[in-house]
Parts: sequence; structure tokens; C-alpha cells
Amino acid sequence: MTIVAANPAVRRRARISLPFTLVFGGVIIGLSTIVAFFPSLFAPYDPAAMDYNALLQAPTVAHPFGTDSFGRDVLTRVIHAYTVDMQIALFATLFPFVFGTIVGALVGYAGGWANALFGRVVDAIITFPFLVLVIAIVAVLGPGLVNMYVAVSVVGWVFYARLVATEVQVQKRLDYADSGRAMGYRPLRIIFRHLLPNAITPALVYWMTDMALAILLGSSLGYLGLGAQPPTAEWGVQIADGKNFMNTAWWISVFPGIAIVITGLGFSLVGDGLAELLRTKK
Amino acid sequence: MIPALEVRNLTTGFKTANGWVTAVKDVGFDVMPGEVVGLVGESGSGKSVTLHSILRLVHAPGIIEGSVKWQGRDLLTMSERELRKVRGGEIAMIFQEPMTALNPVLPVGIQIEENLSAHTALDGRQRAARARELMDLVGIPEAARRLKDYPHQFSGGMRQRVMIAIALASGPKLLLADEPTTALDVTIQDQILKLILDLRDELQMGVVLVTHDLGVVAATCDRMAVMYAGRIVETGTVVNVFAEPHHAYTRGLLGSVPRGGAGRTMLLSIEGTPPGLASIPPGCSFNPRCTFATDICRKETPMLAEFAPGRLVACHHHREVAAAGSPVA
Amino acid sequence: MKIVSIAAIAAALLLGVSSSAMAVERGGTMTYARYADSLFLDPVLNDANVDIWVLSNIYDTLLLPTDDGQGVQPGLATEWKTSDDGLTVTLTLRDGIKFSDGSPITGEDVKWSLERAAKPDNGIWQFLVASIASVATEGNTVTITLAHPDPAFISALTVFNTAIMPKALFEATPGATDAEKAQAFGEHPVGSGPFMLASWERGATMKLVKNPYYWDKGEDGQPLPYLDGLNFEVIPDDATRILRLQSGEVDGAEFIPYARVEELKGAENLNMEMFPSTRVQYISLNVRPQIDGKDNPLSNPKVREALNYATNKEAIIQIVTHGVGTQMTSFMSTATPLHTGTDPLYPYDLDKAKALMAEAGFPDGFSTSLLVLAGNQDEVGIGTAVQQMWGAIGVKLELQQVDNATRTQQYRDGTMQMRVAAWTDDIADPNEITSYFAYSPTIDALHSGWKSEEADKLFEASQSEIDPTKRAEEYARIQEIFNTTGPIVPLYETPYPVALSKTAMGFNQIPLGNNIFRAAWLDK
Amino acid sequence: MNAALSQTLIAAEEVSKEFLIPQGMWRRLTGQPRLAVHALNGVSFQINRGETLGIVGESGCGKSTLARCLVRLFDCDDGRVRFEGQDIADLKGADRRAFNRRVQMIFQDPYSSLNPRMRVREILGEALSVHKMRPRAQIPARIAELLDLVRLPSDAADKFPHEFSGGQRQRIGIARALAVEPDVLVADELVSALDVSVQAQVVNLLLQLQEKLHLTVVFVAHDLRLVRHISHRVAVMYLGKIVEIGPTEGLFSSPRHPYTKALLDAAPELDPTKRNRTVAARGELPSPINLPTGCLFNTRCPRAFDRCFVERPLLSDRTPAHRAACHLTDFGAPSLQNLEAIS
Amino acid sequence: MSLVPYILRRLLQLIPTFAFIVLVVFILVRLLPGDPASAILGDRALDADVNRINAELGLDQPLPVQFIAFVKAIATGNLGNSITLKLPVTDLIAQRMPVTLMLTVMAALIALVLALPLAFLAALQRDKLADNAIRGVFQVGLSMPVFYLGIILLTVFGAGLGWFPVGGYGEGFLDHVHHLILPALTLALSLAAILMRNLRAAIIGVVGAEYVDFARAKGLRPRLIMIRHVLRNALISTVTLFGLSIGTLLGGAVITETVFAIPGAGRLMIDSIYGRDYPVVQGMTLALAVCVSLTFLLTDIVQAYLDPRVAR
Repeated sequence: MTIVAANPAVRRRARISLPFTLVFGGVIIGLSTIVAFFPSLFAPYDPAAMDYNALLQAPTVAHPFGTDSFGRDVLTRVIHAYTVDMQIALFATLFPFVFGTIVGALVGYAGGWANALFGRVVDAIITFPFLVLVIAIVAVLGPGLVNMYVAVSVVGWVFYARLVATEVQVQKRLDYADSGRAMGYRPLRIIFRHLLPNAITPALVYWMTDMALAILLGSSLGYLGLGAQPPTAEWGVQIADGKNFMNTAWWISVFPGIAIVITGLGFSLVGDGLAELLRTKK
Repeated sequence: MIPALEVRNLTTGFKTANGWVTAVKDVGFDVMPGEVVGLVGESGSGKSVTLHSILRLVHAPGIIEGSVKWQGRDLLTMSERELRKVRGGEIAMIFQEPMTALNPVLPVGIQIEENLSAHTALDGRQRAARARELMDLVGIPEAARRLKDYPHQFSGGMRQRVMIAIALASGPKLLLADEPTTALDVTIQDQILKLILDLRDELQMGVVLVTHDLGVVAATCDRMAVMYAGRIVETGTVVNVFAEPHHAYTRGLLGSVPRGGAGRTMLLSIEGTPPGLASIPPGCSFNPRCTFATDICRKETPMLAEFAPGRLVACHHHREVAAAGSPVA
Repeated sequence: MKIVSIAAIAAALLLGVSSSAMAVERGGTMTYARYADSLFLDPVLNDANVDIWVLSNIYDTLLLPTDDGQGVQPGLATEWKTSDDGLTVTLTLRDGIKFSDGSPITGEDVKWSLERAAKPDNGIWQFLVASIASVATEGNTVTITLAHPDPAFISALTVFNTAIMPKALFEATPGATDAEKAQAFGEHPVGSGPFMLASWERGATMKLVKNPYYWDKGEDGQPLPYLDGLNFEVIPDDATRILRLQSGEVDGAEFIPYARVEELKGAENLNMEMFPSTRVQYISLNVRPQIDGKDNPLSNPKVREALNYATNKEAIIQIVTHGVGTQMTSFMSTATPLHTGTDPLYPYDLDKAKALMAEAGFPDGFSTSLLVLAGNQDEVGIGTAVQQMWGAIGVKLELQQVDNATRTQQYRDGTMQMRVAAWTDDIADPNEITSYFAYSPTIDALHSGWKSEEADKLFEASQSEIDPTKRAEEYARIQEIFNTTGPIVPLYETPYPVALSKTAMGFNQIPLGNNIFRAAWLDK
Repeated sequence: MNAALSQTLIAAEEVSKEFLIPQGMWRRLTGQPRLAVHALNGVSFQINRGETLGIVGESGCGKSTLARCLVRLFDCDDGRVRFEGQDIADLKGADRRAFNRRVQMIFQDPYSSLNPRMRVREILGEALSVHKMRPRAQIPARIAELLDLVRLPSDAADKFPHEFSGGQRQRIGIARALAVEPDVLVADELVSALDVSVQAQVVNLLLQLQEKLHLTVVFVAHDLRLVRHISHRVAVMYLGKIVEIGPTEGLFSSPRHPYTKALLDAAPELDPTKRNRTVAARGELPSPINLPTGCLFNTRCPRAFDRCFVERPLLSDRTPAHRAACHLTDFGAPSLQNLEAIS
Repeated sequence: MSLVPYILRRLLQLIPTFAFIVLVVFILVRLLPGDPASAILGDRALDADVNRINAELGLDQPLPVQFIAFVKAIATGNLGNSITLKLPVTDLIAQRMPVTLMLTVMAALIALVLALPLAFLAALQRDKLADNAIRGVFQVGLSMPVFYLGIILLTVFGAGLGWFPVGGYGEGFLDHVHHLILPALTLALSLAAILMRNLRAAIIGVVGAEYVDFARAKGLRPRLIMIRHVLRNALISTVTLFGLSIGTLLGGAVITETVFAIPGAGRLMIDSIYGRDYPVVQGMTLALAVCVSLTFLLTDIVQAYLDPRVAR
């Protein structure tokens, strides 16, 4: 009997080129992350420094994005806001992602009454007006980023849990799950070693979208004064700052607005690309 | 007799992430009126694509070349409008998995009637009556009531009967059947195959039956064509091919099927796996798996040639293969 | 869409016809954009500026404030006189005055209204007329007996809570208690102001129409009010309020953000009005020795002085009010009667501030926090600016944006360290602001824990001091004490920025904030 | 060898299994009866050491459920499965793991039976390490051995399942089962998803491995030809019951149950000259929710008579080697073939 | 097949959901620092006044007593009176809810009108210029904060071009529609983007389905295939998403209502949270939850209609 060589066509598929969306989105997010970690390398000024003699200056060579009503350099603040907004994107979604995934995996595997109970919890939480709940929680805990993360997490995890639970339920009916059980593997090993890696794709893709949404939410709350606190530069806060100057000093709000759109775009593209990449693998 | 369907040099290619691949290459065969032609091959051999190409049902990034003459008219060059008359009206097609081939959200009655309204002048009442008749014809009990049911409310066998009823709605002269029984149990397969044969007799229609099951071919077909890696490698009457396979692949296929009386012995298997479309080896595409292969097989692609009346084979060494004998004879 | 535009055209045509017919007259229906809706249209039991500032359009008082807000002019009463001992006030009612339902205003209505306002525990404004002992009426004469001399009493008779209400109608309103009756009455109020309520959609629009029985006549001799109707539209978003004014959908808009004032001054079809006000903006400090069991640096007067000197008010006026504000010369506004002082308090002096910090034992500064109202651009702006300025003397300031209720809670509990705050007088007298700011028994001097026995004594004396000169001296001294050692960082005073379309005439907002529409009209 | 053959390794005793149909609160509150799919309705048989038992039947006959009960993926509702005489439902802890190691299952679908996110090395290594088959250091060598055993190239270890063809994946599945050195292999439709030519390869491999490793095999399939080729004995299932069981050749040459006969007739032969236009079995499988009374096959049986509609036939034990559950043939003597000749 | 038991079952499931929401809201609003009195009175509040008002409102009672009173009130259909507005909460709901519902429905319709044809176009022109352009534009729409988008639309189409009123709600149905177009568009853009993505993917999936091949093999006209076979099936998953999104829209109209000065339920909710108007927060949350639940129910019914496999 001859040994069967692996099919060359199959082998080529293993080195499949990365989807364009993933590369493009990845570049955006990668650059954003670098800026977020080392804002001072890119920012020409101190983000909090005020120049009372240069209030509301239109873009010039010295201030490419102009200055705001405090005489602060808008470019500098847009750059420093990367640190905050990328942090919002991560921290407002990390706990929901991790916790929701774990709960979803356990619930999906257990099924039965656990699933029924979970269904009711999901019903209740998605029936709740989300923004209202977040605002109320922030009002209870006080404003600021950490409390905003808490508020978002209280609600956010159910979406991940639901995605993962649904997918785990699909996966656990597949033979490889049974084969693990027939092998005598313990449930936790089957859930986390076998099912979860296969069930996590939708949650992972949603995570990317969610990061984009988190930045939007963060800036919405910043706009309402419930997110990042001064003098922290944050895009939503910056847009709120510039709200009164839409006609006279458009640059205050337009540049952070563009930054939000580009970063959101980056996350969405990565999400799309990831979905494509992980789909081809099947 | 003039063939109802003449397929010549049919070649179908697809654009994939790795460039163009040819799924079907230079396929040609005839179907006489009332004749059942079996198209046999393993997955990826191009038999299904061939069937889809005949009715130009290949999806967008695909290109179909060659000619498919249906009663003298070339299906590949006619206008979409004309083709629509042929599709479903003169040539009908049924699929392997009725669960996915029937629209899950429409009652089957509508799915039958929409064929009738596309190809006949019947009014609503007449269509409903005809739909009931068709359901009766394919052996679905309580036809009138079940017209309102949705596909998921039928069993696998009944679904396949529904699909046949839809296909037969406008009295086609040719039925293209793409693995119609593969998803079914053996007793149901038996029923469906025999239904198709009965309907063939009744309606005098030709049938092209795509299958991977040589047993189905043996039980159903008049003539057969064996496909491998997108090409036809052997054709002939079923009796002839089974009795004396001239292509090593045909011979291997026949040998791979376990037979009674030879329990717990090694089967005559074909080593290796069928090649992927993107990596068909040069020369005879079967050469890496062929025990008869020589140098020429690795260099030169054998042409499908007639070696006896009605018997064609694409093999440099078909005489040696024939001499080795049929594993099922 | 088509139907809408046809309707709009039809409406425009109709309006066009009617307005051209009376082009020479003053009239029309004015739409005025407010930042928030009123809550409760009862003059006695209401709680907030959103009510106070519009109440005088519906309810009328015996006396009216003058346009500069500092004086008093006749209202429902034509004459008034205080006895020499300051214990009796006699007023003469105008002849033929009626409520907006056409019923006459009687002495009984006046007596009942004033006594209701003076009843202890009836509403939060009772203190303004707490000195009333009894009210008697005879014919057109109203005699008010005071429990003690009250130099602010005449001014109090111009204030909303002394509005005259129809006693019979009120008492006929369903409800077991005064509060319940007031609630029902407030939904369909009847007063004798220039307008009466026609419809009210909470949070959206309040529609007023002309009161045909209003007593006054305008400068052109025509009966007031000129306007046939007055619509208040509620538009909380600053930008939207202005956009609607610019698009001509409303005729006036209050609370124009200072940032937009300059821009709107240049707008061709708008009048950017800056009505003088009693509004002062300041940072209020908690000066208790300890907060939450921790030593409080703000209890040290030197630290407070240092913070004051470290605050560049001129810069804040530029940043926050875009030059609209002026520096404060006392804790009370220049528009408040008996205000003293001409020089800005605590001119910016960083070196002095640093020296004071060192003297106070905080050469390296300390950390503290400042409450600002979430989403309020002015307060956030102030906070951001002082955060930066005080950084120069080592004070690390954390800003906490909170909502109003949270802020009030912390304020009242004395758990906050600092907050940004603003004040507007409700009465044309210094007693109200002084009571809250400097007189510790009221609210612990802005809940700061600050106390000056001298100031307390002076204030108590001034409350019954009927000699104007002496009273002025007392107030001068209180201001001196508070301005040098008080628990605030004074920032600026600002006028009320109101933008009106060029066709909107005759509107006035007095320094107390009241929106006076009685002589307003649209020039078509 | 012969001694081993006679020894019973696994015994199923009246195994029953039903699946409740999910039911909402509404149905429960309105007191509607709970519906259940009766997947297994009292199945009994024995498997001897070293033998291959084929279990054949159409979809819905319960053969996969039975396979899963044998490896205790399902616990049976009624009856028991004994492994070396021990009721497997009683096994706990280490005993249960030992059972899981000794009785291995290979699954039908080569595309879903391997975790797509694990490399072959991890799949095999996990089995080896969880059951502590080898010290850590020896695991890579053992993996290479296993791959060689199932005739896969050694570089296969570092690949993911999707990089293999269907036949190769089934070999990986076999390698994983063999990694823990089991006594029994339960193969559920091992090759039915594979192409004909590849089926033959895997069947050949299974035959060789069984010989080499002295495995006991339960071969579950719907393909009569395959089962006939591989099995020593065959059990035919219909609607959750064994209707006929016996030595392969005897059962195929002289079936004693009309259903077995129908199955044989319906399976097309590889001989185009022997064509038959009569339908082997009319009708379809009845619903496993409401089982027919009497003989389960009575709705489709061409020879059903009165008794078949009232009394459910038992597997006759008059001829212990070859038994059928049919009122026509339970007296043991004639097979259906002969019966037909007589009638 | 009848949907009635299915619907009844779903309604039954709502009871524990609502109970949970009522409890959470009740606790949450009472955890908020401050109380209605200090929220209303503000800086000039005297302790005596605050205590008097709180006592009048029964807020000096222990929490369990308050909760029992609240539950009793709900059971009798009485949601209490607003503390700040002094109106029955039911009146407020009747006043504000229709506004938000109308805004939401309009937003949903606009989103559908935008998403449906464009998703079709994008799916059929897959990976071509039109597809990429459509996806790009929607992606930007999706990445734009609502308040920012609202301000831009207001500035351009309201104040700038004068096509639409700048905020407010207007009077009469047509005027409402006219006023709500810009805010609805603001809300709709992100929903349209989400729907478009989902529907595009669904259509691409369905176009490749075998039953579409079968329909083509029947010789049906392309338009019939597209509508009856492709669109209907593609809509099934989109309908679920659509229903869920309407729920989100309902609860998320807050910012839009603020920017556009629309007197809707969302704004009232926020005002009431800030005003510590407990009865209104509780009542409005319940009302919103009912609306959202009914939306979900309606979605399920539509889904069951579209997909006969769903109804059990």
C-alpha cells in the first residue's frame, strides 16, 4: 500500500491569502494601537496645555487641526484621545466578551433548565432600554470611564453569551463533541478545549463590531458628560466641546469625528475580514 | 433514431480564489428519446456540473463552452427567454437533496403550480387540479390535502416525489436527475428509481441520471458514461461496461464495491484520492492511482475513442485493462 | 410631502392676508424657545426658575418690578405706602381690574392670596413674605400688617409668590388639600396677567393667548398685551434652539451659549440681546475642618485666598463666556441693590498664590475635587480651566461630572469639596442672596460650614432695618467680610443672552430673570 | 482464538431509549401528554470477543442510538448494557474512564468528527495524555506510530483536519480510537460518507487492523453489501428493534424476516442483467412517536396477517444462532426464500 | 400550525420578564444618589422643605413598603403621578410613547427602504464597484455617532437648505411626519447599515441555494425567482435582526430626541432619571419594555409567517 501524499491543492488552501478587509482594517487598528500606546511620540503639544492667546484658531502650520476654545491643540488632543478611545473599545467589551463567552459556553452545553433560565435573563436584559440602563447605572456609580465599563458590561455580556450558547448548541451536536465524550474527556475539557474554539467565531466577529460600537457609545456618553472626564481628551467629549462652534470653528468637532469614523471602520473591517478568514477554514 | 440531446465538447470553468479551474472538460454524449443514460463518478468528477451546464444553471463566475443541442437547437447560445421555455418545460431537472431543493417557505402546491403557470396556459383552477393529478401520479397519498403542506412536513421519500411531480408538471421530454436517490434509504431509493422508470415509460422521456452508485446504474440505466476528474473516461451500454470495463478507473470502481460471498476479504480498492480540480495531474488524470500506468500515461492525455460500436474509452492501455477482466463478471 | 408643503403655503397665505390687514398694529403670535419646560404653574408652591420666570405672564402682582429690576412700579395696586414704624403697608387697588375669566378682582382675593403665600410651610418661597402678620381689605384699600419691620417687603410684593389668584375659583377646584387643589388649578390657571394659558403639552409646547381683561395700556395707548398669542417651545439642545431661530421657526431663544453670542450678533436677521442680570458664577468651597474624616485644606483661609489669586478670571471669562462676562466686584451682582465694590476681587497673581500656599503649609499643593454639572458646557469649561490654573500652585483637581440631584445631595450633605455654582436673585433686594451666602443659619453659608458671627448679626439687624443708609452700611460690611474670607472663588457675572428675530419687539428679561412679554409684539 | 470468540464481551439486554420532544410551558400547562420518539424498543444481543457484529437498518431504525448506548454516550432508559458482565451504567470515576478507553467509537461524518481547530498531533496527543497511555516524552513517537498504523504520512501530525480528504480523516478518527488501545471499536457508518473507491481503502484498513490488534468490532451501517462483507454476524434493525440476527451468510442467503428480505431486494445488484421492476417494500417508515401495535413492520409487510396487528413478535430463540422476530417464520424452519418457493 | 398557542405561550413568558424589570428598575432608581426633592429644589433647597416633600411622596417609608405599594398600584393599572410634572404617569405614557413609536417606526421604514434595494444591488453586484461603494458608505454611516450625524443633518438639511423643520414635533399627522424625517433618518442610518449587511449576506447565501437553482431549472422568470424565492428566504434572518433592532431603537432614541427637541419617551426617561422622578422612570421603563416585547412578539409572528418551520 502506498502512502497517500497530502493533496497539493489542499495544502495551497492552507496558505490562503488574508482577506483584503482584514489587512486594511488591521492596518488601521494596528496604527491606532501604536498611536494609543505612544501618543506623545506623535502629538506636537501637551494635550492639557491651554494657550489663552490662541483660542479657537483655525488650522495653521503650527496647529494643523486648529485650537479649541481653551487654546488647546486639536491635533494633539485627537492623538491623545486614541489612548482613551482604544481603551474604551477594549475595556468596555473585554469583560462582556470573556464573561459572556464563558456563560454562553456553559449554558449552551448544559441546555435544559439552564438554557431556559438564561433565555429569561436575556429577554429581560434586551427588553430593557439599553442606553437608559447605562445612564442610570452611571448615575448611581458616578461618571467616569471605569463606571461606564461597569454599566456597559452589566448589559453587554448577554449578547456574547447568546451568540456563544447558540453556536455551542450547534457544535455539541457534532460528532467531534460526542467523540470527546466517548473518549471519556471531562465536560469542562470538552466545553473549553473542543467546543469553544469552534463556537467562538461569531462572538469574536461580534467583538470587533462591538469595539466600534463601544467607541460610539463611549463618545455618546462623553457627549452627555458621563464618560471620560476633563481634561482627558476623548473624541466624544471633543465633539461635545465643539458643538457650539460648528459654524465658527468646525475643526474642533470635525477632526475627532473623522477619527471616530476611521477607527470604527477599522474595527468593522477587521470583523468582516475575521468572519471571512474563519469561514474559509471550515 | 436521432438523439434528443447531443452534448459536444462541453467545458465548464470556474473562477476561484486560486484562479480558473476547469470542472468539466470536453464532455460529449447523446441521449435518445426514452433512454436512461447514467453519468457515474465520484465526488468532484464533474458529473453534477455537467448536468447543470446543460441547462446553463452554473453560477456567475462560471463559463460554459461547447454545444448542447436539444432537438437541434443549441441551449448554450439561445436567449434567456427561449431557454426559460426549455427549462422546466421541455427539460426538467431534479436534485439530490429535496430538502434543500424545495423552497422551505412555500407550500408544495405553489411550487408545482408556478411551473404550470410558467409553461402552460392553464388557469388557476386547472392548475390546482393538475397539481393534484401530479401528486397522485408520483404516488403521494391524500394529494389534495398535502398540496398545502410545506416541504418540511414531508418525509425524505415523499419530498423526492414532490420534486419529481414539480419536474414533470409540464410534461418534459428529458429529465435530468442529479443523484436523486443518494439521500434516501434503500427501500425508498428502490421506490423512487422504479417510479422514474415507470414515468419514463409512460411519458417517453429521456433521462440523464447522475449517480455515484454503480448499483443504481446497473438497475436503472441503458447506457452509461464514467467520469473522472472532469472528463468522460468510458462509455457504453451498461451491460457491456459491467461485463468488460476498458478503463482502469471503471474497473477499480466496480472492484471497490463489496460483493456477496466474498466476506472479510480485501477489496480491490483504488489507492489515493481523486485529484482536486485545481491540481489535475498532467497526462492521463488517473495515472497516479492507476496500476496499469506507464510513462505515456504521465505525458499524454488519452483521447476518448471508439474501440467498438457504441463503446468509447480514454485509456492508452484499455486492452490490457479489459484483459484483466471485470471484477463483477 | 406634497400635502405638507401645500398646507404650509396655504397657512402662509392666510397669515400673509391677516398680517397685512393689521400691518400697522402691534400684534401677532410670538414663538419663544425655552431650554426647559415649566413644571408647575402655581405661584406659591412652584419650586424652580422654569416656573418663576414665566409666571408673571399669567399671574399679576400688586406691584411690578421696573425694567431695570431695581425699582418698583404700580401693578394691580396703584399706590403703596409704608408706615413710619415699618409695620404697616397700605396699598390702593386699581379700579375695574379683572381676572382673565372676566370676574372682578376683589379685596378678598388679595387677602386670601397674600395670606396663602405667607402661610408657614406653604412652598419654599414663604420666607420672602414671612413678615406678614395679617392682611385686611376695605374697598380699594389693602392694609398689610407686618410682624416686624421688613425693608424688603415692598420688593416682595413684586415677586411671583405674591401674585393675586381668584380665591373662589381656586377653592372650587377639586382636591382635598391646598396642594392638591393647586395641582389641579395649575393645569388650568386663571390669573390677571397679560396672558392666559390656552394649551400645554408637557415638555413640548405651552400656548398662551391674550388676556382681554388685562388692565394696562402700552406706550402707544393701545391695550396690552400687543401679542394675540405667545407660544413657548421647549428645545433643550442649545444648537437646535439656535437653528430653529435662524430658520425662522421661532422668534426668540433664551440661553444662547456664550460661544455663539459673537456669531449671532453678526447675524442679519437677529437681535442678540444681553439683558442685565443678577447672575453670578462662582466656585463654592466646603470649608469644614474635616470632610469624611479627613483634614480639609480648604478650611485654611490662606488656601482659599491662594486659590482665588491663582484663578485667572479674565482668561475664564474669555474661555467660557467668550468675553461676555465681567469680573465680580462682590459676591452679589452689580445689579443687586446695595451692591458695593468697584474693583475686581482677587486679581490674578500667581506668585502671591504660591506664597500663600507655602504659608498655609501646602508648598506642594494637595488633591481635591470639583463637582460640575454633567454636560453643562459652562461648568465643564470652568472646571477644565481652573484645573489647569490651579495645577500651577500644585493643586491637583479632579473633575466630577454629576447630575443635578447628585450634586444637590452632596452639597446638602456637606460631602463635596468644591462645586461650580451660579446664583440669580428672585427679589430686587440683597437679602435673599446674602441669606444663602453669608448668613449661616439659612443653609450654612452655601453648605460650606463657613460662619462669621459678625455677618450673621449684621444680617439679622438688616432684616428689620428700615433706615436705608444704615441698611446699606450693614450690607457693605457683610460684603467686605464675605468677599475677603468667604467660602467661594468668585468668577464672573453675566447678562442673560437672548436672541430675538429682528421682528420681535418689546421683549424684556429683567435682572431677576422674569420674561416679560406684556409689551412684546411682532413687526410684520 | 476460538476460545476468545466464544466469550461474550458486550451484551445488550432489553435496551430501550426514548427522546422526549421539547415541549413548551403552554403544552405543559394545558396538560397535553409528553411526546417521545421511541428510538430503541428493547434491543438484546451479545457480542463475542474478536468478532464483528454488523448492525444494519435504514435511517430511523435506531442503529446509531444503539451504538451510542454501547459506548455510554447515552444512558439507556430501560434495560442495560453489560461490558464484561458489568452494567456500564454503574461505572463511575476511574472505572468509567477505563470503560471509555476500552470501548471506542468511530463516527460517521469525517467532516464533523474531528475538532477543526486542533492539529492531528493535538487530537492524538490529547487522547494519549488524558488516558495516560504513555509518558509525556514518548507521546510524539507514539503519534508517529499511530499515523503509520493507519497509513498516513508522518507530516500529517502538524496539519489540521480540513487539510485532509474524507478518507484520510476517517483514518485519523481510527488512529484516535486506537491511540488508547481499546478492545472494542464501535464504527457508526464509518465509510458511508466516502467515495466508493475510498470506502474500499478504509474497509480494507479496518479488516487488517482488526486482525492485527484482535479488536472486537460493532459495525453499524445502512449499506447491506458493506455489512455483509465485513461482519461475522449481522443484526437487522427496524423501528428500534432487532427483527433478525444471525450469522452473515445464513442471514443473507436465507432471510427469515420480510423486512430483511425487502432490504435485500431493494439494494440494487451490480448485475445489469438481473433487473426487477417490482418494488421491494411499499410505503414508508411509520412515525417512531406513535409505534404501530403488533408487529412494527405490519404497515409495510406484504404478508402481514391478523396476528401481526395485535401481537408483537419476539425474537424466536428456537434457533439460537439465527433468529427472527416474525410470526411467519418464528417456528424456525423455513426461511422466507423457501416460504416463497412453497407458496 | 395555529399561531395562537404559540403567541399565548410567548405572552406567558413575558410575565417573569416584566417582574424582573420592575424589580430592577425599582431598586436601581432608589440607588440613585439624591432624591426627588433635592432634584427639584436644587441649590436653594432647605432641609425642612426636602423632608416635607419626601414625606408627602411617601419616600420616607421603608423600601419594602414602597415596593408593595408600587406593585399594588401596577396591579390596578395605576402607575402613580409624576413627581416633577404632577401628572398621572399613564397620561405621560399616552402622550410621549406615540411620539417615540412614530419616530421608531419611521426610522425602521426608512432603514428598510434604504437597506432592501441596496442590499439587493450589493448582493447581485457582489465584490464589484457598486457593492463596495454601498458597503463603504454604509460602513461610514455605521461608524458615525448619532449625535454627530444628527447635528450635521440638522445643519445641512434643516437650517442650511430649509427642507425640514429644525426639531420639534409639529401638529397633525403630516406635520409630525415632516418633523420626524430628519431624526428618523439619523436613527435609520445605522440600522440600515446593519440590515444591509445582514440582508446582503443572506441574499448571497440564498442565491447559491439549491432551491433557487431548482426554480431556475423550472424556467421561472428572474423577477419571480428573486421575489418569491430569494427575497422571502433571505428576509427570514433579517426580520429577526430587524425586530431586535427596533427594540434597540426604541430604547436608544434618547439622544436623537434630545438633539432634535422631540418630546418623546426617551427624553422623558432621561429627564426623569435626572429629576429622580421615580414613578415616571418605573412607568416608562415598563411601557418601553411592553412595546419592545410586543415588537419582539410581532417579529416572531412575522417570522413564523415567513418561515413555516418556526411555528411549533
